[in-house]
Amino acid sequence: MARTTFLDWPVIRQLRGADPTGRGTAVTSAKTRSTTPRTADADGVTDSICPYCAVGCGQRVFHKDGKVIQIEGNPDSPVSRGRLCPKGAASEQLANSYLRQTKVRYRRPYATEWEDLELETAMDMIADRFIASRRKHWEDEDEHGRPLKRTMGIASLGGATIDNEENYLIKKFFTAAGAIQMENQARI
Amino acid sequence: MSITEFDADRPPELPRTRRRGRRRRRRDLTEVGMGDGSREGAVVEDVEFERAGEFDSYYGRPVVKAPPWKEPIAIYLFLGGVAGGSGLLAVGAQCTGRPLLRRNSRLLALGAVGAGTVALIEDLGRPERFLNMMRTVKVTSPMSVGTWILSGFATFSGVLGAIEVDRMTGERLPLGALRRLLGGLELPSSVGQAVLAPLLASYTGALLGNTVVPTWEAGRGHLSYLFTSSASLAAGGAAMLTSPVAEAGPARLLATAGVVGDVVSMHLMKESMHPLEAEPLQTGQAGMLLKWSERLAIAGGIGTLLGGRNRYIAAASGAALLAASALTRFGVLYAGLESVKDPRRVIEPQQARLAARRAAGITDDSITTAG
Amino acid sequence: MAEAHPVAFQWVIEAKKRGARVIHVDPRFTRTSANADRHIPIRSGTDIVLLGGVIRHVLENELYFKEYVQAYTNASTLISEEYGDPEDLDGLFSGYDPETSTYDNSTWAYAGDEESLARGLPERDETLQHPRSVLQILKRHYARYTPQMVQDTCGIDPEDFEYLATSIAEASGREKTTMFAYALGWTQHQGGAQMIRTSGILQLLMGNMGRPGGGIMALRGHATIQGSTDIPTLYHILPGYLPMPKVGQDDFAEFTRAIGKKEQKGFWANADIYTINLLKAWWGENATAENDWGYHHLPKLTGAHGTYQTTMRMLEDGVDGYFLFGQNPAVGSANGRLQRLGMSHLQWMVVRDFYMIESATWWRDGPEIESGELTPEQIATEMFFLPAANHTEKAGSFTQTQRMVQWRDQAVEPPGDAKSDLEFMYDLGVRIREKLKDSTDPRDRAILDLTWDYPVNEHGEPDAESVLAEINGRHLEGEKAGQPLKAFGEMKDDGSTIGGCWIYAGVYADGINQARRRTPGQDQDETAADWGWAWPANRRILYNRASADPQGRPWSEKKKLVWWDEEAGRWTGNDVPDFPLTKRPDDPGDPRQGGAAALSGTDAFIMQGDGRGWLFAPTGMVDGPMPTHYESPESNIRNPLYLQQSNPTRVTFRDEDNLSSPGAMGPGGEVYPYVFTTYRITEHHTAGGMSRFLPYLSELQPEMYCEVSPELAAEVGLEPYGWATIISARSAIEAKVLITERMTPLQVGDRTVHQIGLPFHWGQGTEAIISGDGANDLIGMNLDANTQIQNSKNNSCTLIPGRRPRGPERGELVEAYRRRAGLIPSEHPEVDGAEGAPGAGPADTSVPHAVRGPEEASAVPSGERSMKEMKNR
Amino acid sequence: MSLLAGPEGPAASTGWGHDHERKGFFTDTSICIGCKACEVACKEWNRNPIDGNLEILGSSYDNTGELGANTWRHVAFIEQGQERIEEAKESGRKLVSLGMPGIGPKSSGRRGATPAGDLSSTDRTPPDTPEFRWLMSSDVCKHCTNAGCLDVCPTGAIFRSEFGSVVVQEDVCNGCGTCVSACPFGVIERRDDGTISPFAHRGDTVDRMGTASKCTLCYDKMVDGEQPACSATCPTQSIKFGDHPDLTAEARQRVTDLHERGMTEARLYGANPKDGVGGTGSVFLLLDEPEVYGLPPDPQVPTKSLPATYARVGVAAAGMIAVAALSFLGGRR
Repeated sequence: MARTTFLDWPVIRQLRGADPTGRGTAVTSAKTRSTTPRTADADGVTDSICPYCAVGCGQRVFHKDGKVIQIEGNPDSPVSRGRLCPKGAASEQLANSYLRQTKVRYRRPYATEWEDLELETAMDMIADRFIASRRKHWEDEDEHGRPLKRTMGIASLGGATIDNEENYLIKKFFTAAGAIQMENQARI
Repeated sequence: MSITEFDADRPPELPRTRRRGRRRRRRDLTEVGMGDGSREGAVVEDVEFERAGEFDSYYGRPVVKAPPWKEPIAIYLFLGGVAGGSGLLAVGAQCTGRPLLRRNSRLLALGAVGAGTVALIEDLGRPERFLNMMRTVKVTSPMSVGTWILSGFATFSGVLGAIEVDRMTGERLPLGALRRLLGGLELPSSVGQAVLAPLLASYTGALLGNTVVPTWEAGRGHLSYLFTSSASLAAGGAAMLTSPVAEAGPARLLATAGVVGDVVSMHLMKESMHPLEAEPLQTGQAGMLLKWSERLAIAGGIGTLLGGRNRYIAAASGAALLAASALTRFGVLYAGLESVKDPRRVIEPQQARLAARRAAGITDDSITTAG
Repeated sequence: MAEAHPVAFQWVIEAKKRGARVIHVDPRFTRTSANADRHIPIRSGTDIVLLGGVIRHVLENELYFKEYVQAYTNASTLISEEYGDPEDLDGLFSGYDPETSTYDNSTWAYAGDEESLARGLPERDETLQHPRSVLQILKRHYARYTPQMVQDTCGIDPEDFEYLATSIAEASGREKTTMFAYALGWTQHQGGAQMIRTSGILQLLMGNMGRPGGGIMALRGHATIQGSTDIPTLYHILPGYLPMPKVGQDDFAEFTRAIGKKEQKGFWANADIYTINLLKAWWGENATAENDWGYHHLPKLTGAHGTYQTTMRMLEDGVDGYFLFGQNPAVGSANGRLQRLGMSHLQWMVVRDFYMIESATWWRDGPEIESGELTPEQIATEMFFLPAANHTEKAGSFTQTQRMVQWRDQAVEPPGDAKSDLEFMYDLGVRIREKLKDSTDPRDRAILDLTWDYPVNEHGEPDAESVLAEINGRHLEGEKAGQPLKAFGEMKDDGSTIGGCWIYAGVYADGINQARRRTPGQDQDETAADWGWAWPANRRILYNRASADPQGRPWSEKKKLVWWDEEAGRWTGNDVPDFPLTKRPDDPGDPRQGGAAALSGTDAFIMQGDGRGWLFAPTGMVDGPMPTHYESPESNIRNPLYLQQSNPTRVTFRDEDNLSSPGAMGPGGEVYPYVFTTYRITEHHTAGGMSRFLPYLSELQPEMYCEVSPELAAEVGLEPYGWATIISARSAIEAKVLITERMTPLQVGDRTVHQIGLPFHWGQGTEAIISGDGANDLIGMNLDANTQIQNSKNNSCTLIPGRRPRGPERGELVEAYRRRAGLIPSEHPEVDGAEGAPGAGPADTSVPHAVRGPEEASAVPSGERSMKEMKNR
Repeated sequence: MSLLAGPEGPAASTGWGHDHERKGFFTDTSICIGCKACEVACKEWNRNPIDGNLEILGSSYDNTGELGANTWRHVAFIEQGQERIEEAKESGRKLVSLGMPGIGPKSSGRRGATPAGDLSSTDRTPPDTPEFRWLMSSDVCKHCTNAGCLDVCPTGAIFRSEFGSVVVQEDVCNGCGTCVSACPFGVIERRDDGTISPFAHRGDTVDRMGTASKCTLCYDKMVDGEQPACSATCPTQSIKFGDHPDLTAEARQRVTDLHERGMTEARLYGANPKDGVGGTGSVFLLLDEPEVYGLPPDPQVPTKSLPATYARVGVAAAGMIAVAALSFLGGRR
């Protein structure tokens, strides 16, 4: 961008140019003349799918410096043809809302507040509790001696908002662990 | 109010009015379409409507928006008028050899234009960008045109004011070689001031008139007259207040003429308006201010005519006139801001003018078309 | 549809511009109605009468698609002589056991000898005149579903009915098709599965199944709710709609034969292969023919173990730990109060979400804390909140509502501690396996023998594509060893192949992630077969053999999709044919063989044991082979058709917090005189976990509201945009009042029925940008016996002006109304259960809180069509 | 030098060549489903803060209320009964039957009133008038051919872009607010603390503070050949973006189609270059009188009467000089 000179003064441009009334070319600022979309300097665009309902609209995710900076419809999608509903259009905020939680939170029994916890510790604690609850509520057989091989001490809910692969691993592991009480929104 | 038997036992509901400034008002079904767009609850009572209660608007919400102008703008309008009028008095005084009137008027002009400019800047959303006003010259923008008038007038007033201050201090200002230059500039500045002064007083009529604010828009044809009249009486009043009666004769005449012009143009303006457009000038806070403005103007005018040669009566009358002018500006500003709140003031006059054009055989200029 | 699936609605608008007629049947006038040709307001819960009326209309006036019905449905099939219809048994089908409130469906069977039945060849009368033929039974069954009955039951005037019935009849046939789109407005009833069945019958009669522009569209509400049913995080099924084994099913062969026998027609004959491939995928080398492929590792069901049964179990301290994966039951599940109280009985709970949802904070700011009933100091539940990665922060696939699997690439790394559920589950599994590695306890074998070795990246994130590859399956032996399966037809029963979900076989064909295909729609025909991948076999319309006539020719040029190409000797068309590719239309089928070979050239419904679309369902539904109308348990209207008021198989739970109004069956019903129905709105998503934390969405619908008609508002004295308190037998909530003509009072007999609309997106808490009372707190845990899904759409309440009381008085208000309705005796309000309260629904006294009713459903939840398991007795 | 845009179009008369066809919106409210995706997509792209109190506003499903500093797309919701619908059909029919072909005036006086010499077709009660309807309409800046805001802007902050749109340069505007009062549609507004919800981006700084703000037709997307966020996201393409001549042609065809189907309530808003703002860049297909949607029935750009207004300024100034001169002449005696 050249340094601003007297000739850039819009009044002069009004007098010299094709816009004597000062309502167009004469009054643009340098910033305006160099306007680019804010996605222009994105590090990349990733194809994605809207996470809300089951229509499965195509999304394009623009990201920069490891952060999502814009999400818009993918015109290539034969399902949605680039269009999004208000929720889909708000997906960027879903990722970047100021209320987004990024730290593990832990609440001890009978405590009145949350406290911080290392993810590593939390995972270990959960694994311990999983094993203990599984044992405690294990049912080898029913009252007629028929095999049950299950635990009723652990339950889960959710799956409709996460991925097929994630559901698969949950189903696989929970079933192997005998934790049959797993459910998702399809039942609700 | 909806009440349950448990209402008494629960804490009062905390209003969630954390939003500062503009507040949206909830309306209920009975209000919907009533068109009472006021947020403070001003009621339009004396206007009859064919189908009251079924007036078409979007939930009574305003169609147009009021500019974000607050009191400083009224102060600016007032001071600009005082400055313009004083500038004219100063020129006249210079030509007719009234040194005190000249000096006081020049200083008044400078002071008023300076303070007015401060008020104007104060009202900007981004005051630090005030100088952007000088980026362009736009004839389509009364604000732009006015800015150039204002800056020109302020420059001349500055020169003349400096000369007067220098004279008052017995040429003791450390001006050096500039003093000669200043002296040489006195005549051209005086001429410039004479040319720009009335424009400074009257362009504000276009500033307000060249809007879609219903009451101002409807007053387009009269606001300049009203404002020059108001400026005249204010400047006359200011001179009567500050200058000896002996030299203030022209000021008294100017003030008297201003009072007549003010009262007449205000009435003509109201009469030319659709009743809905005139109404904000007559009711509510603005109506009250304008009523007092008229009273003070007439009182000041009578005082000027009858007792203008008495120093005390002159001063009192001058003060009354200044107050009247200020009230006029506040009143007109408030009336305009009020007038946007009720969408009827926009829609009804527009419907009427559309119908009138159609009746006159002009049928091709509607924004709504069948194809 | 415009409300909850706006982007899908673009196709409706498009169709409308081309001349399609759009009719919207809904208790409320919604954004969908605003863009429909006509909105028909209906009394919630009476859809079977409306659709039954249309069925009667098309049968009586011979408007059904005769050739289609003749060839592709079981209209000609004769039913057992023992079958008794509700028309003769006053609302009950034959086989009802009042002791258990269940049906023995043996009397609903096809007529014929056992051998022929097993091979899908029941007795038939091709003239359709036999009194025991399905068509004649259907005719008799719906004979009383007249326009007058529709008016007296649904509150729909005959002119509207005529318009609807005529529109459907005129827009069906060779040249045209009619489509039904539904969502939870059908599912969430006690009897909801049968509502969807009714539309299935109608669509079969009109020849609208398997054809372009036809069908029944389940508009599902979560990104992969379809996928989470296919690859289920559900208690009752295994991947690919294979059932979970039940107690006593200890013989592997018997288990798979119960799903599908080798000699039966159609593709369920290979159920054993699908099961072996699944088990082999899970237990790898440890799954062998000798140990029945690890079958005995599988836990066994003893009844329904749905989310509501689990809630009741929590309340009895029978559950220690609870995982939430992106779900907010404190707001989103029925009877929110019991949900939260259930959580307070847990030992520990893991919440995985983006935001501090109400299910994570109920212990500090939930309604029970507000009321003073509970304090954090009393609650022992240990809470873990683990931040989750969102859809841009992980790669994976969603299966959308039309069974299309679409892959998402990862855009960025998740922030802070946020992790994908894939990494969470994998990591948890690794840790548990590590902790158990020295265990000799046989019960730990199933965990330790599991294949659990997915490649991870430098962040510890498992490779989602490797999981997808396992789901797809691969060859283990032979020259193709290591290669992904191309189709489920490649699956073997000898352990030489694996496949985690047989219907997904092919999604990773040729080692290519088919779900990631993104050929732009504009570069393809309207089938867009090269975008994503639809199960099964990338087929976009199921049963599309029916888009051609019995001879294999398209029904019409306009509606052609799949047809027989005589020259090539194969089926071809614009979609992947849903039929054995080279089976001629005139192939009689070989009944001596099972499976695909047994199908005749016109057996278009290839998953059914008789190859036909089922007008009459001899199995699969626990509450009757044909839909019949029952009133909702809380309804204040007597069933106009039968003495039997409500669905006799309905499931409920006995709890003082799960009481029901007796409705028309007791004097107390009038205490709750209005109907309320819950729904979504465009601006929010389910329980609000993904919308109430976003400023842009919160602003658009900031407050909980109820929608009432001007008439009801006048009756109750409500002020526009003021407050109202809605009281059901379960709870009381407050909402802003939207008085609108979009709600229509309906005249049903001599009664005016007022319906109240309640969006269910709000919940009480302090973390979200907007909060409000939750509509689900008003709803009881009363379930459909087929699906174990709760009735959210038709419940009773009363309505008073003003806000609800705070503190303990909220509960007292609810109690006061319960007492008035006789749900609890006035002398001791703390009575356990609703003893003697009429209409509270059947309850099993022997097992407190246990579900009463049949074993869990075989039908797929949410009314999924078609992939039913076959249970030929 | 004309105060208003000439016939060659607004872009040409502001110094741009003819490189770009004038761009605009055609908002067909007959297929709007009121989903508000346009509002969200607009705010998301432009990073506009929310401006509500997070309270139900009391206008059906509309809780953003109106266009303003932060809401550049606004969806109106109007619930109407049968009588009202018939009146709308009637007033739409009159638009066809009265006035010049294609472009006619709206009906006279109060709606429902039968003007003298009613030329409307004989069938006055169409058989298919529904009992109720729910109108939805996404409003936006009109990008007028003769734009009041642009004309009165003293700083040159508002300019006519090469696409014919009217755009505020945030870096130039000093927030004088004059434009706000010159918009006949009540679109532009100054973004102040008072217009922003306290629930907006917590901790974030808000752009455009203290300056006038409104729809830019996504100028920053258009320079890259992309379409605005709202039209891109609109599920049913109720909002269409494109070349202005094409859009108006399409709009006219759509009205004709709807009239043929008996929807005589359909009419265009802003498609007439002879109207008070010279036609708008954003053309709307409405199903009732404009005021029902909160639109002015006869907007006029103030600039149109500015010469007359200036004349008044001159006369008043001259008069003031004259009076002052006379005062001094009189004061001499």
